[in-house]
Amino acid sequence: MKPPLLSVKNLRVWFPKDVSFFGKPLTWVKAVDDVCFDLHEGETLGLVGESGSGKSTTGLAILRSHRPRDGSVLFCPDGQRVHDLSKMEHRELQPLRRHMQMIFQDPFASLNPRMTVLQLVSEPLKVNHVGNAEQRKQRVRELIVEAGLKAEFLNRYPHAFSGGQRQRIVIARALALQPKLIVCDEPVSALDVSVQAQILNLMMSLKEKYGLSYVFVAHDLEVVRHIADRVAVMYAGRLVEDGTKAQVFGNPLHPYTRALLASSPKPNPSHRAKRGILHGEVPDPSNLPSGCVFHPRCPEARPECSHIVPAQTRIDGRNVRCLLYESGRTLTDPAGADKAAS
Amino acid sequence: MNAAKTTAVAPVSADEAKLAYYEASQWSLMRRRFCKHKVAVWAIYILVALYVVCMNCDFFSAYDPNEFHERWVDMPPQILHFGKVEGYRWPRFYVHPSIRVRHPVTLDECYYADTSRRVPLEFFVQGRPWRFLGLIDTQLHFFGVPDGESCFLLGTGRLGQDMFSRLLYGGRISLLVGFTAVFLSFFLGISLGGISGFFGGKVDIVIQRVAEVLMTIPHIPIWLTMAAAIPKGWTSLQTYFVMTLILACMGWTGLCRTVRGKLLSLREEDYARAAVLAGASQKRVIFVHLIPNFLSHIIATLTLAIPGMILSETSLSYLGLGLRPPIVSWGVLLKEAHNGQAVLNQPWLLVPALAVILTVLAFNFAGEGLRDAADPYST
Amino acid sequence: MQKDPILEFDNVAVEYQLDEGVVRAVNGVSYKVFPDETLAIVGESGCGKSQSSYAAMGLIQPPGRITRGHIWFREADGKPRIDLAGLDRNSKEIRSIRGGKLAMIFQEPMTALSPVHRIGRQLDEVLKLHTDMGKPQRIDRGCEMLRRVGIPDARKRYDQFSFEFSGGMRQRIMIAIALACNPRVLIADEPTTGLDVTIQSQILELMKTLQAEHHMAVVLITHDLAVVAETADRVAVMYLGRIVEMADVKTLFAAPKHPYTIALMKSVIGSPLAADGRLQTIRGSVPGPLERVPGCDFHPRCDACIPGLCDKQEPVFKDIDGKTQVSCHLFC
Amino acid sequence: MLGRYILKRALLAVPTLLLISFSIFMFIQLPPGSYVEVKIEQMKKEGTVDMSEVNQLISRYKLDQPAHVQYVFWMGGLLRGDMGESFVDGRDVVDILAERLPPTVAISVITICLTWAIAVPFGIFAAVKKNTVWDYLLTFIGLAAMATPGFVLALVFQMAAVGWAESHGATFDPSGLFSREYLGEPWSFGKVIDMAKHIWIPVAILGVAGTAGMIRILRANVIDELRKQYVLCARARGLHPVLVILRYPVRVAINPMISNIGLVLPQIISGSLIIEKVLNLETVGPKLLMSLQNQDTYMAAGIVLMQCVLAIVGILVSDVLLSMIDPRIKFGAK
Repeated sequence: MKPPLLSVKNLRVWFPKDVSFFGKPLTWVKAVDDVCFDLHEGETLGLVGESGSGKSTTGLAILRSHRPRDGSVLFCPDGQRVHDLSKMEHRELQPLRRHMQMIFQDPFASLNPRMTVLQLVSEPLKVNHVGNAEQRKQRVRELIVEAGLKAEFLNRYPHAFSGGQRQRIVIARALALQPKLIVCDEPVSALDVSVQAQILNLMMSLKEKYGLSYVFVAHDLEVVRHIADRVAVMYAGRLVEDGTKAQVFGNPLHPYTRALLASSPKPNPSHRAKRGILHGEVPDPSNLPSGCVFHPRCPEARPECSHIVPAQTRIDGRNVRCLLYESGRTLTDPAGADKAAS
Repeated sequence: MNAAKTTAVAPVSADEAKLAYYEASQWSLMRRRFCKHKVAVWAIYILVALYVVCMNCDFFSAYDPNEFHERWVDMPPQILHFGKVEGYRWPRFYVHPSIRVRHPVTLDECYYADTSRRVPLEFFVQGRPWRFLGLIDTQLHFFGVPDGESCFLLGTGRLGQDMFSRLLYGGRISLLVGFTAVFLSFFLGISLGGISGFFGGKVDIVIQRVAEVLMTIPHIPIWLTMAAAIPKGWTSLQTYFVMTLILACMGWTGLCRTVRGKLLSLREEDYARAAVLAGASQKRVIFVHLIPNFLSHIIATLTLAIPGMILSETSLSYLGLGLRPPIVSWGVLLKEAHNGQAVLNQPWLLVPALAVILTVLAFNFAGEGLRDAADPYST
Repeated sequence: MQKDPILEFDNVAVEYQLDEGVVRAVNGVSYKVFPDETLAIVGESGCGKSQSSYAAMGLIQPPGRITRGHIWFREADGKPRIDLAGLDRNSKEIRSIRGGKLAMIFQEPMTALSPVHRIGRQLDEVLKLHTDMGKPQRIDRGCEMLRRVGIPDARKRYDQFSFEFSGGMRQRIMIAIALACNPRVLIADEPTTGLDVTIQSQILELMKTLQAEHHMAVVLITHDLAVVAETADRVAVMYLGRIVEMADVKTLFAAPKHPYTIALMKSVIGSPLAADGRLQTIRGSVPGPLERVPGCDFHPRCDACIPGLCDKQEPVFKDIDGKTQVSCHLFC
Repeated sequence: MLGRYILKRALLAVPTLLLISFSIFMFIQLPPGSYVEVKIEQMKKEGTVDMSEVNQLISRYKLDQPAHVQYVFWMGGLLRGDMGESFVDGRDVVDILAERLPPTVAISVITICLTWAIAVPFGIFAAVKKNTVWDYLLTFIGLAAMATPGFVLALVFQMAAVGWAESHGATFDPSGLFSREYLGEPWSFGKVIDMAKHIWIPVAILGVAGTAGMIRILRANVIDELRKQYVLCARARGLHPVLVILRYPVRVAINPMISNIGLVLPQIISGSLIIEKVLNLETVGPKLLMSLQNQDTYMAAGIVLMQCVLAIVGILVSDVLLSMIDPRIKFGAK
């Protein structure tokens, strides 16, 4: 069987918080802790979570903008050779970079203000020595038209563009090398609603056209519901649940997923329901609760949740990390699960 | 019809203006913002003029700065006039010759201007030899007066040196000291700050601690000790070099911190990260993405640092610790003014002070203008 | 019989005189807000939704000013109404109203509280300005407000600084400060933008509860149609400084009239009008603040544009069927 | 809590001071030549070379030993409160300092107070009136004041003072801090009055540049703070506009400046050196200059060490002050 395009196993990204006089870390911020998921070719994985859940860090760690502390990131761009990105040196990563690109959240910060559209979009081509100047220019022209901009914008600088247009430039740049994987870090959250729709449409048609795979990091559940095939929900650095879109949105298992879905507002007043309010706040990643990280806020928490760290449990082709579903427990106490689902 | 024509033309030109704006690089945007600061633009003009004149002081001065004119000691400035001069058809610049007399009551020597005679200024005249750019021997000077006549536009010193020439020669040294010292400390600051900011880690810690210690120890004693360490017998060139070195050694810490801070913040910018993720080498990230983006800030910082160096040179030389005669600098000239204890009697000796103020002020205005222009968020 | 409106905008315009030209931030806005009611003002960035509320608070800073219209405010039922637009922004009259009977909460809870003053100090300030309470009473009232907005251990928290609170907690404190003097109108400017979903729902719920207790009118300014759908009673949609459509929330979402509103609804994922696959989008982009066109502001992007009318004549904002007010030539 | 913090910092300061004092001592010895050579040179000029006097000096201060031995000797004395002797004056360094410190401190403290009193209101004024004629005027005056070298100002002030005195038929010696009759006299009421008559010149000169600089810093700080949303919030609460500015942005903007007071401490001694020299004041600065030029090791090292102590104390004071006025630091947040 063909290996998945991307397979993240037990990924840990910890940042030192307090360092001793000699630079040794004393305490850690566990931004990402033990995250596992697979992404197959042509799929979009929505990585959802609230701020501080580690979703962006996960995205950046996949592309090795952060060095993982532990775990592996297996990347297989050609369907044959598998590379473990997490262990590679920068020099070794270089040839693989053309297969994976990134789209950032802030379209204002991700474009060098001193470069023209031509220079910006041709940069990946240039640093990877693709074509000569004239060929690159031709390619950039195609790319920006593809991204919905006019070809005569080539010589303009980023300050001439609105947020949506800038995001189109970023997308054109990400596409330049025809990558297999694009990690999108909240690509539409800084944009106005009507522009959001334009960018999402563009991303969806590009995906179909080029068979791209996205890791789509977002906090907006509606956006993820719209664009993703699979959804992974993160909370305080852990992946609490992942599955297909239908599974996660239609029948959420983890209490946090349920709460998240319940509290996210829908743009439809006739569905205005009694909100399920989740009390408390996201914990400080440098001082996480013991046991299950969600237990202080969990409406279904039990005494053992405060000291047992739940393991990833596989149910019907999906994963969930909750004591409710750990071996046999679902059978012995179905009432709890039922109550939660209602 | 006229009106119709203008309305038809206006949108096109507006569009062109907009297009020009869209295709304007950050540098030209910065220039546009800078040009909005009228005072800063004038400051730049003044600075350019100052540097052009002072760097070519051989050409612009009528006399050798260290030449003694026994006949004209402590003479007040000869005022420049414009008007008709006998023997010439067109009106021109002229001065009245100064005549030395003894005051009938106090018996002090004093000068008065002989208004009956007019000495015309001649331009592009032959005079004492000098070397253009240190290469071409020439005797051409900007202006001069016929032999036997005098033209001391800013008066003379205690030994009868032409103050105008000394002002220009002093300006050459003072302006250059400021420039080279800033350049040196910029070099130190940018390399150390760059290393510190880009590599981080232990190197960063060491460099930052050194900078902090240097900033903790009071500057003036170090300054003084280093200045006192200049052996008295050194040549003027050596003294000059040590002088700039001293200024640079004390000045790099601030620049180092600025560079480091800017680098650290730029390195975290998404576009730098995007370049790395696109596969760009570190060299490319530094030279294509980081340096162009902080260069404008650095230029502004440098412009603001030069006046400090000029003031330091002036003060040190004034204390007799920096440059010493026969080198002529503004500080040296001011020291002479003070030594004479003659500020009340010969106020023209204070003209170098005005030059210092003008220069520093111009640098400050230009620097502030540059800083505002470099900041894209300023309005 | 319907009650008197508390706050009434009558053809208000706000302009900024800049070197580059005049920016019409708000261009003839009219609406009324009644007690117990939540009016949501929605629009994309730059549509003037915040500026219109700043106008009511007297917070328009020079070079901006209110150039036209009236903002009627009724301090209590039966009392004569006051024109806030006619007051100087620093005058005593407007200062006695804002923060007291007319309160506002702001977009960024992280920076809306002073970093060097205790929470209690800032709570106390508003009580001192707008009530006759003595110091001990004010402290009691302040702590009570903190408890009401769901801050545990209120007496201790009263003496803490803003950086000791999370974003959600800070927004609660802002609400406590705004509601300390029982305002008649609360203007909430993007109160949940930037907050996490779970916190957002907590804050919105809290606002609803407090509104019911105080019989306040709430003007909710937001760009998020989902928040509007969940909380508002009536909705005003703004585009380029004008209200293009106003209706009660169900009518607006079920049957929007103005082409802009329709297009907006279609581009929002999950709204009743949005398609499942590709979203419909509005062509072009919002023009810059200095680039205004004659006629209807929306006509260059409008699919239903009537040449010769929409690009010449400004539409009038009027009631079309007793439920919806629209400013569009299609309904004239 | 605070006490323990200060104690910890003070203990940390000891090795720092040792290191700094050693480097200073070495540094001062760096220039070629020594006091002995200066002395011999001087005696040659006078024509009486008395080697016994020189030898006595050498043996007394171990001048023939390497510098680090001299350093240990000096440190030993320091621990007993003996800062050594000035070679030039032949008096104890402690005595000279005791004589010169009071006027030095007086000048600095008066200057600092005056600077604050003028700069704070004007800085706020310039920030609030940003981009108006008033702001431009203040900016121009400020930049011009900062562009003028202190000694030039000193010359001009002296000229003005003498000119003024002459036009009123009086004589006035603008140099120095005291009139001739009080020189070398012990402190008395008359001497203080006399000092007050002279002190305004250095205070005014020193104050000009400092005030101008501070106005500019405060203006920039206040403008930065005025943009913050909490200012708008305070306004929305119905607070009086003047109070809005004074209570919030100014309070925040002035924090770093208050904490910088500590950093001014070392300048109390050296910041005004050049001007003090020009005005020929009986303060510490000119003494330092003279001792450095004459290789008067103990005198120079004593003064510089004092400056370093003040610098370290100043930084400590700053940190403590900042933690006292800025709650964000007090409670260990960012």
